[in-house]
Amino acid sequence: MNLSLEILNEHLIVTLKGELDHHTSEEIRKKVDQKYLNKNLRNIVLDLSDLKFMDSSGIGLIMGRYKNCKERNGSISIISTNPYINRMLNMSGLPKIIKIYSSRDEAIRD
Amino acid sequence: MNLSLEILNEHLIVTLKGELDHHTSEEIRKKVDQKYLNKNLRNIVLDLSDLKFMDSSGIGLIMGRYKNCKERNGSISIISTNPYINRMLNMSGLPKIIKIYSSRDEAIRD
Amino acid sequence: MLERNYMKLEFISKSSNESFARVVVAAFASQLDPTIEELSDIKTAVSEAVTNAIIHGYEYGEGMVTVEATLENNQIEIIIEDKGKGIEDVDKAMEPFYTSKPDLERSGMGFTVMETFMDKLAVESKVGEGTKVIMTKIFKSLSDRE
Amino acid sequence: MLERNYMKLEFISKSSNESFARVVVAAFASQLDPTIEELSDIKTAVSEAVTNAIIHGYEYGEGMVTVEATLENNQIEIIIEDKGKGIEDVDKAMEPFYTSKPDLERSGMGFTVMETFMDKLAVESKVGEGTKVIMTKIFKSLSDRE
Ligand SMILES: Nc1ncnc2c1ncn2[C@@H]1O[C@H](COP(=O)(O)OP(=O)(O)O)[C@@H](O)[C@H]1O
Ligand SMILES: Nc1ncnc2c1ncn2[C@@H]1O[C@H](COP(=O)(O)OP(=O)(O)O)[C@@H](O)[C@H]1O
Repeated sequence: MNLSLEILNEHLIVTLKGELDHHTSEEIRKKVDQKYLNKNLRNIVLDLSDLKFMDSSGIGLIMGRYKNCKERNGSISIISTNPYINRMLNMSGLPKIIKIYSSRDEAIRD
Repeated sequence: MNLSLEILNEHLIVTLKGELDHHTSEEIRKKVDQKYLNKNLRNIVLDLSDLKFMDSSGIGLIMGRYKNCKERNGSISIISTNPYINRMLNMSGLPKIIKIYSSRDEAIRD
Repeated sequence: MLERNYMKLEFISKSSNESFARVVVAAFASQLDPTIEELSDIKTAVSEAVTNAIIHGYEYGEGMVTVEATLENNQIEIIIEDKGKGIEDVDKAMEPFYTSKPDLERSGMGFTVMETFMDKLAVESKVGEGTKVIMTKIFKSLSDRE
Repeated sequence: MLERNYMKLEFISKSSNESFARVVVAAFASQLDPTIEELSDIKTAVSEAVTNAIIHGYEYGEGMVTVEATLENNQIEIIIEDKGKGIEDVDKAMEPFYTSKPDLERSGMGFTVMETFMDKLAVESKVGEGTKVIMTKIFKSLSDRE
């Protein structure tokens, strides 16, 4: 699992590569929350377009960050292009509360 | 395992790709012998440069073809560039009786 | 068509073995030459069941997780078993979004994913004895090819 | 340094499972982050022992082959076992180029390869009961890193 964190204005941009499961999600959660809370950021952009695998632990991870953002009146958005990961996102009902974009430009512009 | 057979004058050129073990060597043996014996060829050039894996079953396969060539007063030569496969070839002592080349041009010119 | 093939894998309930279990089942299933999507479905379902064995079955301790797979005709049967705490109410556990561990950020979607991505799913469990998840995937791509 | 990890794999003695066994052990060993060469050594040694169980141990029939692997500190221990015919004279069997099956184009190099590519090799065998090959590989790359 490869995680990169960038700050752009009030956005924390989280890019995930590799496989997102229960094992890898624990470290991601810690690192994302640390940055998000310490730096007093508002929004999170989750870039999943280079993710090769995600199971329902990924859904739990996204839901948890969604709650954190809501508490700060921030918003969370997802970039996802992999049809397989989109299928999992759709199954979870997340697209009803979180916007899914197909490119980073769109996600940040919005 | 991917096997390709080409005929060039009296040479049968055998190109192996993928993994050469006991399981895959059985089919290779059958196909190589069929071509070599039916087409009345003399020499065999074994191109191992795209082989990803070889265990001692590969040594057995090469020895068997060496014997067939010898019976017809033909010769066998090997093209190998993978250091790992060269190590296995050296361990077996095969280079004492079979020439190992690092390119196809050299092998055929010789 | 491939002859029947069978394998059984046992490993310690460490979370680092979740990806290992996926690789093993995928490598075994590859002998039937499934599509990338079929393989992806199997990997996801295995990941869910193995994760459950680790975090729910064995909770705070360590135990052995068993994964069995049988290839036969155009299908794979996968059995994932733990000797952990077991499930009191299987029907409730299988409801979408039900989780006993919201604090661990579980989504409660594990069983729903297994049901959606596989063709058959059965869960046998006894409190204090453990849980067994039996799933079957039919390789449609294989039936088509015949 | 990784905590101790252990896995056990059982499969039918079909030659198509030779590559499967290599993938499984390599995936497990990867947790110690070995070099490509170390991984390649392990795969080759496993391939030799598993092939022997299939063609010598079970000869014409089918049986179960067991592969166990333990990661601990900077090394992996691998045990490959069959319940097949066994070896009468282990010392002779381990001599370079000795093979009981020249007709199958065996080279007699299996044990030599295991010895060369691994750091320790022990063979236990009883006629009529089976054979157990115990090998250890020390990841030098890991010791260097410390
Ligand atoms: N192997 C298991 N052992 C014990 N309890 C389990 C096991 N698998 C599932 N459960 C129970 O079933 C519930 C629902 O499981 P699941 O749908 O996979 O969601 P999640 O893992 O996200 O909680 C779990 O929260 C747990 O209480
Ligand atoms: N698992 C086994 N069961 C029975 N006999 C074995 C087993 N492994 C090895 N042997 C015996 O030891 C001999 C030498 O083995 P090896 O060095 O691997 O060479 P090869 O497999 O090429 O014959 C074999 O020919 C066989 O007689």
